[in-house]
Amino acid sequence: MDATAKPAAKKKFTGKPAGYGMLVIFIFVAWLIFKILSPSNFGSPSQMMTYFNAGLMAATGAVGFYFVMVMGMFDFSIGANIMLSAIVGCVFANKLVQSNTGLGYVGFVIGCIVTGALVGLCNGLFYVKLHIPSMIVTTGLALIYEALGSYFAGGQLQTLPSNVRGLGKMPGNLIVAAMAFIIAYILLNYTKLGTYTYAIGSDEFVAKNMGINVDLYKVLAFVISGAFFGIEAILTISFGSSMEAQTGMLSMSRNFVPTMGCFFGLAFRKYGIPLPAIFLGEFVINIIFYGFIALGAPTAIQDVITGLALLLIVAITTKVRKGEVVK
Amino acid sequence: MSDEVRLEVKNLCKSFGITKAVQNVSFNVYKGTIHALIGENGSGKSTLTNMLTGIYSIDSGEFILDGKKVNAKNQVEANDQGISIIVQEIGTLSGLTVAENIFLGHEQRFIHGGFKNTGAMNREANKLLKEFGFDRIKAGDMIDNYNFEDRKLVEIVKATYFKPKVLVVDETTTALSQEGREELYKHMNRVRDYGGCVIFISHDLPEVLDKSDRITVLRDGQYIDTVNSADVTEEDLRTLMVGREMTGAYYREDYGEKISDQVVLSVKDVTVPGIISDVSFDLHKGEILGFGGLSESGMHEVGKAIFGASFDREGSVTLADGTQINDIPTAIKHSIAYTSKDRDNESVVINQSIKDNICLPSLDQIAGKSHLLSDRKQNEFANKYAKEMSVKMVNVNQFVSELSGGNKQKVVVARWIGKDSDICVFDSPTRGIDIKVKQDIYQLLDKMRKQGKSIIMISEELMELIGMCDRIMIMKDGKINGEVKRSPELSENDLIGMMV
Amino acid sequence: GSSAAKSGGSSSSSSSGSAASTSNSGSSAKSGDIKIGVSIWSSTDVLGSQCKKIIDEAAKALGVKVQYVDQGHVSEQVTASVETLAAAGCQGIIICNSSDTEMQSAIQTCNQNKVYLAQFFRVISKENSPDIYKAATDSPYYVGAVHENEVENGNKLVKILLDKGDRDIGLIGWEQGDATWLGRWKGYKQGVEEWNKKHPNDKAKLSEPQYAGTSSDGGAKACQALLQADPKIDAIIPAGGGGDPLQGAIAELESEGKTKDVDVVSTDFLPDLGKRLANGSMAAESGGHYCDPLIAFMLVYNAIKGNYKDFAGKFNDIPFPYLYVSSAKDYEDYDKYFVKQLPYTDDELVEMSKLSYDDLVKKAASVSIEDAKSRSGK
Amino acid sequence: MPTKTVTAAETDDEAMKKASRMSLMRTLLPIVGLVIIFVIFNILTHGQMIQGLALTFSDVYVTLISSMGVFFIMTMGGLDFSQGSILGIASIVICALSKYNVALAVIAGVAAGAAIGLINAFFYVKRKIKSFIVTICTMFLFRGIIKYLTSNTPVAASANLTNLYSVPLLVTLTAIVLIIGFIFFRFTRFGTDLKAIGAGETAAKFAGIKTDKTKFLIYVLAGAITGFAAFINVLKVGSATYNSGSMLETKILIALVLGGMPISGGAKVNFLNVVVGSFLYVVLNRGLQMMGLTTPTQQLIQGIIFLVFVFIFADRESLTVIK
Ligand SMILES: Nc1ncnc2c1ncn2[C@@H]1O[C@H](COP(=O)(O)OP(=O)(O)OP(=O)(O)O)[C@@H](O)[C@H]1O
Ligand SMILES: Nc1ncnc2c1ncn2[C@@H]1O[C@H](COP(=O)(O)OP(=O)(O)OP(=O)(O)O)[C@@H](O)[C@H]1O
Ligand SMILES: [Mg+2]
Ligand SMILES: [Mg+2]
Repeated sequence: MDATAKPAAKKKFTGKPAGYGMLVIFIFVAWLIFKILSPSNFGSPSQMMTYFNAGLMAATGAVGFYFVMVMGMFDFSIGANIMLSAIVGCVFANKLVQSNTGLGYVGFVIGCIVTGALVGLCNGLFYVKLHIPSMIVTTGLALIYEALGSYFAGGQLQTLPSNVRGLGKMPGNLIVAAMAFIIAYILLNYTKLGTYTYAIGSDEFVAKNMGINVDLYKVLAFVISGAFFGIEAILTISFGSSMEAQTGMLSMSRNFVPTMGCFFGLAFRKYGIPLPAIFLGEFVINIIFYGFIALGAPTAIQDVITGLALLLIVAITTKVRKGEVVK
Repeated sequence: MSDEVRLEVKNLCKSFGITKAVQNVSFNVYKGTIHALIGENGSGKSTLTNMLTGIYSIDSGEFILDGKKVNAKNQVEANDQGISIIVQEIGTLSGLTVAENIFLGHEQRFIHGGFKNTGAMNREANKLLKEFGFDRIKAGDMIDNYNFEDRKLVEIVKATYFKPKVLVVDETTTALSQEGREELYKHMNRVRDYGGCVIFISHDLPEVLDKSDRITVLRDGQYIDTVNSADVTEEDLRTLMVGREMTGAYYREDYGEKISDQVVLSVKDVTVPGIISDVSFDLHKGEILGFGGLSESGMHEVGKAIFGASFDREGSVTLADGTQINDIPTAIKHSIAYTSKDRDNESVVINQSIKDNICLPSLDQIAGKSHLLSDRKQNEFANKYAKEMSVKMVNVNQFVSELSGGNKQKVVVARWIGKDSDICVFDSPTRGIDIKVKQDIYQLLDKMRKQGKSIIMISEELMELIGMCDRIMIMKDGKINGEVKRSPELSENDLIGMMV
Repeated sequence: GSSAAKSGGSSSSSSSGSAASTSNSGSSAKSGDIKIGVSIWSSTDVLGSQCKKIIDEAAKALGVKVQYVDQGHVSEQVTASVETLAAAGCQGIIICNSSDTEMQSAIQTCNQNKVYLAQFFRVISKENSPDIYKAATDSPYYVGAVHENEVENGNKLVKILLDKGDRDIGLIGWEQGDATWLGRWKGYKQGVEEWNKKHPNDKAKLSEPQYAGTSSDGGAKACQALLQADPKIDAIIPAGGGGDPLQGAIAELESEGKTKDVDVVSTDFLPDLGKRLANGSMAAESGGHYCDPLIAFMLVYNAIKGNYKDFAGKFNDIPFPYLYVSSAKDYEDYDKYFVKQLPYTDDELVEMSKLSYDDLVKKAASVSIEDAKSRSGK
Repeated sequence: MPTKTVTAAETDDEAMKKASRMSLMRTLLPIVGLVIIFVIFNILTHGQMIQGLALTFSDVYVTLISSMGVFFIMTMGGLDFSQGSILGIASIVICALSKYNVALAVIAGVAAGAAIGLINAFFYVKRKIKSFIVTICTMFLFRGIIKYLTSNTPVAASANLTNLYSVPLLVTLTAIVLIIGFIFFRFTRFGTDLKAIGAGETAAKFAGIKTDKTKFLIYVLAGAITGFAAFINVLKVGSATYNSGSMLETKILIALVLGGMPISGGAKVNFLNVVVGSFLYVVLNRGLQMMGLTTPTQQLIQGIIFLVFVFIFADRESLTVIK
């Protein structure tokens, strides 16, 4: 290795203030542009709240997925997981809601989270035991989860009973998202799991030599990620009220929004605020999205915006280091 | 130095497939000693210590520490049993804070009810850093904010804060600057002073003689002897290691030959911001020009700058015919060769075959007019130069990752001989290589010189510079601080004066 | 599973899976060798599995093998599905394509492999794709198209809203460029234009469509976006997409407390539609189209048997009516005769297969709740 | 870096021979797998697959061609998830221009693909963002543009173009592209350079390979190749809709991995990966569809077979760390 790797620590405007500063500027600039262009139907405080809410679902999944991404792994079964978890949760809710109203929520929430975690466990175990790259193993498993979802749903629209939909709107969704965020935050910063996550992401070999049970923590990361996608499933089906089984890899279209949220987290990791950046990043994208809607732009623009905004923000926050090998 | 045995190595064996890396090795390490472990490359030193620290499993035999059998499965368990290690490579993990690195695997004491008390951990780490005299390193900072040397200091803290009974230092010094080494020695002595022992692995025999109390010599995985440092000379050690007297010339033997007036390469006002500034010199035909200095003096960057591999380089590198060298392809096209100090990352494509590695810069030439390559043409080419360098291999399709360090170096040299380079920049050509292969390389350099090739040799080993070079430039703080001519009277001290 | 389906019992979740295996192995003496392929966007979503159920039932009744390929309306997969089915030895194929141009390749494949082809839910547009229309007309294997008049459907739905006094209508489509959606959209626009011409002082307005995909959260988000951009919206049309977008849109309106202020019409049926029509969260719905592939199936079946002939030089365009439901009472009947049970019994299906071409067309045109009710009464 | 004895090299002789036998096995195994799977499906479908060979393999052209571009990218250790969107955009361009002139349309399609490749290359090479992130973003971005362009109606190709359709033409075009690709990869320095970059980029640079330039060009090239695949796609399909090409990237990834391609690229890739993988993918997919199973069952089996195949075929030994 080269001893001339990096010059000694230098102090500059870095760390949390810089990160938050940058995000607040993104939010403000996005808001300002559309407020000027479309003052009448954009950007009031209550509307801003709506925009923020719109990003909550994906952000919630993304904070869990962050553990997997930091370790350098990937997951193509996100969409299938959300779909399957939502369907199972919904089936539970429908079964239990008849007997007792309170149990509807319990069955629903537990159904979603446990299914999500089980899917994660499955991902993790297959990945670790078969020694196949995670990207590949989860693609194969996504096909299987889709099939399972389809068997479960049996060609019927899985509709959440109307008295179990409180988590789809304010303040229910905010509470769920906040709890998810806090749990992820604690796991990342206040348990050894967080340290090990970064350790494994940094160098698996060294981590192993340090006595970290790398396989165990990788599986754990998948379980956590899966459970958080279970939470995303709760928010998603509560918001939309129903879920349909998709096959033919169609569920993969749900993969990308949480993945992109995670990219935000990775980009702002160096400022020490990966998890808040996921939420605020999704917020920025939604501001821009609703801004265009307010201007009367076609919805097709949504994907364009998401892709472009993310690409630019990642480009802005990535420092080009000469000679660095990027794959 | 006491007579109390701290660590007993008993009948230790370890094989990798058919390679018997360690065969029935037994010796004792005494309380309060620095115990050096020496031997040629591949003699089994690292394998032995890796078994001690749980990185490798033990085939048979045992380590007995203070009467108790050591059975660690990883470094953390080893730590718990009183053993720690500082390795040559980076042993800290980026993305973690300094404190997290120090306590990696030992977080438990800061965890209450499942929650990690980061504040307490940082305070504890800061306290340790202060005790060790590394105040400028802050526990809460990301380790990434620190350079290689500082990260090594963090490793010293990590490995010794809990007062281990046995500390292993495996070839760490070659990667450190003089100051870094001094720090390390200080803490090795500290371990000795509180009654622990240090197993010290190094290829630098003067260093071994100077720092250690006792020395165990391994050869081909077998135990040869254990001696007291006070009783032996460097020559004795060398003989023990190689198992025979070294014959033939080691360095080149001529003195007083006149350097040609013909300048083949002229370096003018080369500056690489933050690393070197205003370096100017001429390279003559048929000369070996040495560059010496401390690791961080910028001398390694000089090689890169000539090869067109530096970023943000200013100034000019010009060939005799006026060609400017600004990038690697141009350098190669104009017959400049370069071997990096960072062999595995920059010199060889480690996960590729010997054939590809040798052929890479010469592909156009091998393809010829048709621009088509064939396995036959490439095999012929690779075989020719691999044989010329007597690379030890099964065939040229073997992956370089499976070669020993010395053979990797031979592959790199074979590549450039194949390219018939006239100007060769060798950065640390003998780094981590044992005496036998070193001798081969010195003979080769001498031969090339005689053929009229010009060589720049960058090295941290002053003896080889003195032994091989027509002229030596000493670098300090990114500048050329002095120049000496070849002479039999030249001593290391003459050069060290200019370095520090 | 098969007995449940036969007896018209509840659409239990396992029936779709096992019905297929039954139909594959089911062998009737007279037509055991007939194999009909179904190229469908999805045989597992709500509308798709309804279609599958009725086709499986007909196949069982007639002793025909059916084989499904799901193509997700991805153009290249649509054309590939026809090839797969032809390669698998189907003598006839019914297809729900996503754009006219895919039919060019489909017709070509079928001509080359002598496989009969009928469209369902879709028809090649004579105006927009004259070449393809001609290819279909010329083809001796292109049997025809059974389809709803989407433009008319759109027009009707928008009229219902305008008559209820709604003037600011938000549109939710499912995917850009989908043929069915484009047809309905055209109808909505037509309806509004006609109205505006007649009532220059009381003009109505149609929003730019928001696209929801086929998920309920997509529907909710699209609805939210419409409400955000124009809070004065008084009606919303989730145009389709299998029911989920509609579900989502309604859920969003409920959570915004706008159920009373915003009328909703759509072309997908919801399980709790009756309740919704009663409480006003839905204004009207059109549907029942899942029987449409049955007619296409019958066409192809008869073509294979040689009962219907001479397709070259002809374009059989078979319109299929939508069922409209705009009151709780309407829905009750619909639920009874189209949801709880299939509208045709096995015997009726066998009978249907024996109809002449013209009678089949008439049969198709006559699908209605009343019809099913009266037959069921017998 | 563990450093070891010189003498040990000689004793490693046998082990090396065994290793090279193993690597030959690795190359041949997918081919054997392909043959076995093909035979099995022919038995299960009562020979229908082989009877309708042209139909069975009608899907393979686009997969083969576009996989080749991604194969180059993956050889140098990159990834590309924007292939589906490239196919979509290029298909739209080709359809739209086919009214005027077929040759122009094809050239423009290839150029459109190359242009997207260029954008990928810019952010990846010049801005040093992971290829994975860049291409997921551009996939999204261009899918949006495709949807926008097809909002009102799918873009149909003119008869000029679709009339050209014939199986021999597709076979010929695909074969030409593949043979050119193969020759360049196997018999010029192009292939060696790519493998070297994949195996160790820094070292490749120090051996005189213009790594950045090569990486840049390969992304553009892969875009252009998929642009050409779009021509084949349009020939077959006749139009471009909002979801033309969607999931192509996943298909390609699955195909290449089935073909035994190590996902991190490097020295052990083999051009055969492209061919065997694409055929395996198509046979598997079509075979299951032809067996007439229900969709979920089909998919369940597909998932399991896929995992089993990868487990057997994937070269995991060269991967020290599997991510
Ligand atoms: N992981 C391994 N797999 C196979 N063989 C190994 C492995 N590690 C070491 N060896 C073999 O064991 C022998 C001893 O190697 P070891 O690394 O212990 O030598 P060393 O004395 O530390 O050498 P150096 O001075 O170069 O560090 C070598 O010949 C090498 O071939
Ligand atoms: N990980 C490994 N797996 C298999 N064989 C290995 C491994 N590491 C080393 N070897 C074998 O061990 C032998 C010695 O390797 P090693 O690195 O110890 O040599 P070395 O003594 O350092 O060489 P040199 O003296 O030239 O520097 C090599 O021939 C190599 O084939
Ligand atoms: Mg060693
Ligand atoms: Mg060595």
